[in-house]
Amino acid sequence: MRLRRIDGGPACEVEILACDGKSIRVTIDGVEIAGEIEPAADGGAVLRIDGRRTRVAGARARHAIQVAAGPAAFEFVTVEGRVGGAHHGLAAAEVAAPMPGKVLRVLVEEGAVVAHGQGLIVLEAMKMETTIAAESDATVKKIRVSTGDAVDHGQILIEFSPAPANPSAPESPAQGE
Amino acid sequence: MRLRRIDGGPACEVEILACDGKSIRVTIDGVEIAGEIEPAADGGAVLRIDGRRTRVAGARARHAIQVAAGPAAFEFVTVEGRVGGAHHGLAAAEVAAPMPGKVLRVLVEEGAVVAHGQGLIVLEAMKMETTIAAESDATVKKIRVSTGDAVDHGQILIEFSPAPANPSAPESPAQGE
Amino acid sequence: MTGRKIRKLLIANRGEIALRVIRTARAMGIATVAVYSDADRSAAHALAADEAIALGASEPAHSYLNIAAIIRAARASGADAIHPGYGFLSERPEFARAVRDHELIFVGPPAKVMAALGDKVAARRLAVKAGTPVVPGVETGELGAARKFADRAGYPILVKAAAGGGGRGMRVVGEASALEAALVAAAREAQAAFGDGRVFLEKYLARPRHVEIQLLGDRHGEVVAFGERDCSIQRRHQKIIEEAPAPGLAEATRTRMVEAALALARAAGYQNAGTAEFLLDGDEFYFLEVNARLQVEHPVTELRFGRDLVAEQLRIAAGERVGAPPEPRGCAIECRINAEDPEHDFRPATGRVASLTLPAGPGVRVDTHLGVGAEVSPHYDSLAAKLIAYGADREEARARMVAALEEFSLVGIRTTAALLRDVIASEAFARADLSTHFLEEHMPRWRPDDGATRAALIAAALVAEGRLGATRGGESANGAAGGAAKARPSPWTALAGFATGGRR
Amino acid sequence: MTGRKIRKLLIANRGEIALRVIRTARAMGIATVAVYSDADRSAAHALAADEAIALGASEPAHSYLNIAAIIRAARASGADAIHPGYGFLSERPEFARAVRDHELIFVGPPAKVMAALGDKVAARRLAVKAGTPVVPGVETGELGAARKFADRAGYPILVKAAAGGGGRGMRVVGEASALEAALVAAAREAQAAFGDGRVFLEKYLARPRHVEIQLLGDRHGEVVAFGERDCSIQRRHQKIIEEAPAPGLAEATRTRMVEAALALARAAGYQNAGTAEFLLDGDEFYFLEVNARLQVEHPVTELRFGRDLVAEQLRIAAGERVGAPPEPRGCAIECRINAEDPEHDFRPATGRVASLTLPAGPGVRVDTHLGVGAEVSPHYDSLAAKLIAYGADREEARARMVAALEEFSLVGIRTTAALLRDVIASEAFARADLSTHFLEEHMPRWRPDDGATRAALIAAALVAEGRLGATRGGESANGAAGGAAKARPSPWTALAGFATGGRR
Repeated sequence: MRLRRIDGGPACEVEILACDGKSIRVTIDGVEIAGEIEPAADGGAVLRIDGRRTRVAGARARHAIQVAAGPAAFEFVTVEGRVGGAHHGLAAAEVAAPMPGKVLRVLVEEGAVVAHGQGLIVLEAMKMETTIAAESDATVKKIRVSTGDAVDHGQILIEFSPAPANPSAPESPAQGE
Repeated sequence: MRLRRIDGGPACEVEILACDGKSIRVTIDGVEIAGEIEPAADGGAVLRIDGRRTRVAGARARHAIQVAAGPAAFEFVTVEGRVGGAHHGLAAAEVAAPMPGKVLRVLVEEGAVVAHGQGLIVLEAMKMETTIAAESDATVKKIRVSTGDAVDHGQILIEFSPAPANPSAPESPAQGE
Repeated sequence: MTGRKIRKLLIANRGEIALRVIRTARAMGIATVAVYSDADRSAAHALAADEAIALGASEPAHSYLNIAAIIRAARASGADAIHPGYGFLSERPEFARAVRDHELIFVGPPAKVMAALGDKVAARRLAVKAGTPVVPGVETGELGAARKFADRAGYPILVKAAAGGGGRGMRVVGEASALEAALVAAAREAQAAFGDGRVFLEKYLARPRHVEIQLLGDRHGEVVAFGERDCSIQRRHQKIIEEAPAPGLAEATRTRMVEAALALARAAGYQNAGTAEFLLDGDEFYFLEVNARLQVEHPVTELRFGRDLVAEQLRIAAGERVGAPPEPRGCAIECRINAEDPEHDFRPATGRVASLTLPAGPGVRVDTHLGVGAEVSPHYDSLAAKLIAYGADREEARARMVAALEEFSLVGIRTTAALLRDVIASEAFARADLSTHFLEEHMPRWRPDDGATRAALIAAALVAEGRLGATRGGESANGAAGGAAKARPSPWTALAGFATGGRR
Repeated sequence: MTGRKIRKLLIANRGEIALRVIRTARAMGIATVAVYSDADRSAAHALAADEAIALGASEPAHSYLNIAAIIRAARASGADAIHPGYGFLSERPEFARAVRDHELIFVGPPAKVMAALGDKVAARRLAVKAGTPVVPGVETGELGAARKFADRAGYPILVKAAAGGGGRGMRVVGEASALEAALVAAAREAQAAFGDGRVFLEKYLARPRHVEIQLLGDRHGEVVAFGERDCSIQRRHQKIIEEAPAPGLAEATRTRMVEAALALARAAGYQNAGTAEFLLDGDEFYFLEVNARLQVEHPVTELRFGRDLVAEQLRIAAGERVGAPPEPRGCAIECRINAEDPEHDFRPATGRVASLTLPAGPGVRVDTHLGVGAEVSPHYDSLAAKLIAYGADREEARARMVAALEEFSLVGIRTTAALLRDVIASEAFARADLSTHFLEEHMPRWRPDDGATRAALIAAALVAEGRLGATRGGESANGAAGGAAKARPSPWTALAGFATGGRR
């Protein structure tokens, strides 16, 4: 499956090849990793990979998967399709809310072409305004929220389709795929 | 409902009259008790009765109800009917396993009349033999286990009916009820 | 001036500090009354106290800052004393006054002492009078005087709010051309935040350490010091790591700092627990402010001195005399695990605790109000848990803290725990290269390391497949939610039956 | 005799002590290897170590007592040292010998020292030789000699097994007519339990206290004492409450005990951590035995001295020298919470932890391997958790312990926690009226008090109605198992919707 951190960034393809309750084999972006796994009575587990022991625990929230790996906490969303730099120049096919909050303003319209870094939506969370910006050039395919909506961690706000072909973009050689 | 500690002893009639998430009213053996209750996020609660605060937590096991009241741990079984000293001289309508174990020997037969203190069943638990004895004179109505059976906490082993009328027993005035 | 035994204590606070005060009060045989906002109805502190009284809506102004409601709760419950904790009303002279006006004991200094120390300019004057060094500065925000001072002292200089706190109304000015704008902006911010636009100027120390002295004063005029703490490691002007003793501090400097703090406290007529904060620049130190309350980081002093500072506060409030402080022993470090996102400028994080593993073991103390199912809401501060590690020496305390942070696990809310682990494990921290700029210098653009990210991705995939973890609220998907003992699938079942997975 | 750094440590044990040793090793930068039986596959110690190796079936003989399997695990993992914990193989000379034969470091005394001290008669002779007082007795179970001794010393007398431990092969004989039968029975029991039927006689002390001295000896001949512990409160000859210092012990007696313990340890060539146990009768003390390992109750000494005794053990095993012990400070008390039924002769209890609340707060330490979902099986000992409370004085430690025990809550297995709470809170314990007969004297036929029983009945009724609590394994029926944060019913919902109940 494809997992992306809730705040954006590249998605990773994670596939669990085998997990028999003692050993585990996975691929992450095609690289195979083998290790041991011990489930704990409390629902967590211990992973031992390359001599490193990590206590992991996790929970499914409504829109996100929350996990802890040792003291580090992560929130992932599952994303669809094999999009990415090599495919239409799109960093991700959608943008998710990085925190619960209220939609203060929607800065774009469906069909609009947005540039990398351009503001999309302003959220109010923890009494602060946070602007969610585009991670790559893209076309706004669908806006799933409206001003005033309360949104949850990881809730999809906007779906993208690729930006229109732009001969000057460095990714252009891949665009014909 | 009627609750009895798993090891035997008298049963108590507990009725929850009202519980609105802040105050609670119950009767225990007919005596009304009022207090406060605050549920905790972890599934437990705090009871405040007569100026005494007690943290309670509980779980339902297969045959028993396990609760903690502060540091004290209890196991109850729910028992049926309004039996007791005033009714046919029966301490309880059944006998339950006080611990998980294996039935080593069944010392009585269905239909037999047993006396208070008489051995009924020998359990092996924790590598020790424990004899379960009758809490009152009674007639063995039904034996629910056989030699070799593994039994769980609170599992009913034997059901009783009242002992045959005995004119010399002090409870005899109540027997005509 | 005569003592009065405290029989029932109301704690006008929430979170870990309310719980911590309740524990000490209980061990002293003092009945406890918690107060709570709507959001905290089933919070740990409300459940822990002998009684719990609702204050009002979740916003602090309606609950934990609502003086009238708190006084009402104290009177309704028959409490005879109020502990303010830290934050909220703990340094509001009007609260201390209201408590005493209702003939209740306030566990803290007298209102007028608090008022005198709360104004930074007044406190600075008091320090000068008591012979305590202060950062070179000028007590005005008037442009002419400010420019004259800044030209003489040299840039950068610091503009600070007289009524300030928490970094608000504070500006670093790098060059003369930026001074006027900074004075205006700081004054505006201070006016908005504190209703008091007065600002003043100080020389900006480039790479100072933050070192503070723990004080205890009784109602009979005696003040003693319980050593120092180094609280240099901060984010957004707020401490995140504290330790005692301050590593590498010359004994002579320590002695001078303690003497300066005591002189100041005596001059102020200080009572109860308080802290004199200093900036340390090489061997020179400068008075910063007095915090007229218990500090968040008081446990490091408790572990080092083997004393319960809340118990000391309660005894002092009841009129007892402070004794000579015991000999300190060993070293203690505290890490504040905040519900914040360390990858995004420490922005506050909220959520509900789905699973929680707290560290334990020799020398490890955890002060937290969180448990499975608890919620961190946007209404209150972001402190989630304090880990405190004691060791016979700094290196043992440090190693125990690394191990403790590695045992800490929280699902449901982002925290700073992994960043703190990396700070404590760093070579810079090990050699005590401390300054208030530690994070910028040593942990710029912190991210979890690749091994953790890899483990997290695997865990997330297992969660997505329903093979690992709790759904929100602590229910296990890992076989742990089954029926009775015998029938219950072992924790193995879920994973064991899962030979191949992924994209089918 | 030269030192060898320990890089990887195998812990040949389970439960809280394995976890505790792993924590210290980790803080010292030592890699850890756990071993586990089938029953302990997902036990806390197996999960906590860097590596975990299966030993065999759940019965101790196939796993934690399986010397060959443990040595194999050490060699397979590349461990260079083995810590035996307490119990299991910790005092088996053949294990210490096997470890050293495989050129691994054994964290404990040399096999021959262990063998000399393991035989109670030999240890008694050694004590006499070292000038340590022993209980008047005779080193034989031969009837004639025994009768002669008993007539002279006066009844009651005590018959003990030479190879004894844990109260087995022990008989109190009240009168001459019962002597012969007791000798025969004790010998038979000792033969069955230890394969060694030798018994001996001692005068029975009517109301002794149990006081012991913590020793640390290095490989260079130096032995030091870390003070004493009072472990008088016992059930079935096994300690359940321990404290340091021993209350009311005259300074001169303490000094004489420490000197006697040191003389004995030096005479035995003792190395690593060990404990000399004494009976104290008024101001007179008598040698009982040496335990050639870490004791269960070592944390009270750690809190009082601010030192990590496992770290000391590991340093000594690596060839380092013991230093002078630091000055002790304050008081510490330990309660062993056992999975036992205190209403039925402390018979062992088993089960799975459905919910668990551990105490915390200043001065409170909890050493436990249990968490939600963990199972207590019949295969191993009944220790569920150790609570240790530190205080500036005994009264503070005692009050903190009462508060800590009241915070402890475990659903799923019966424990002794409520009994321990009542002991610590008792007036007899408060005035330190300690003897090995404390429970019979002060807590005969203990039952939970009526208030607890009433609360338990109410809770049970709420559980029966599905209104409270977790089903086995931690899933909450109280609303906590809902979906995501916003949709999740508040903990209120379940109770709030429940206006009238009872028998419908």
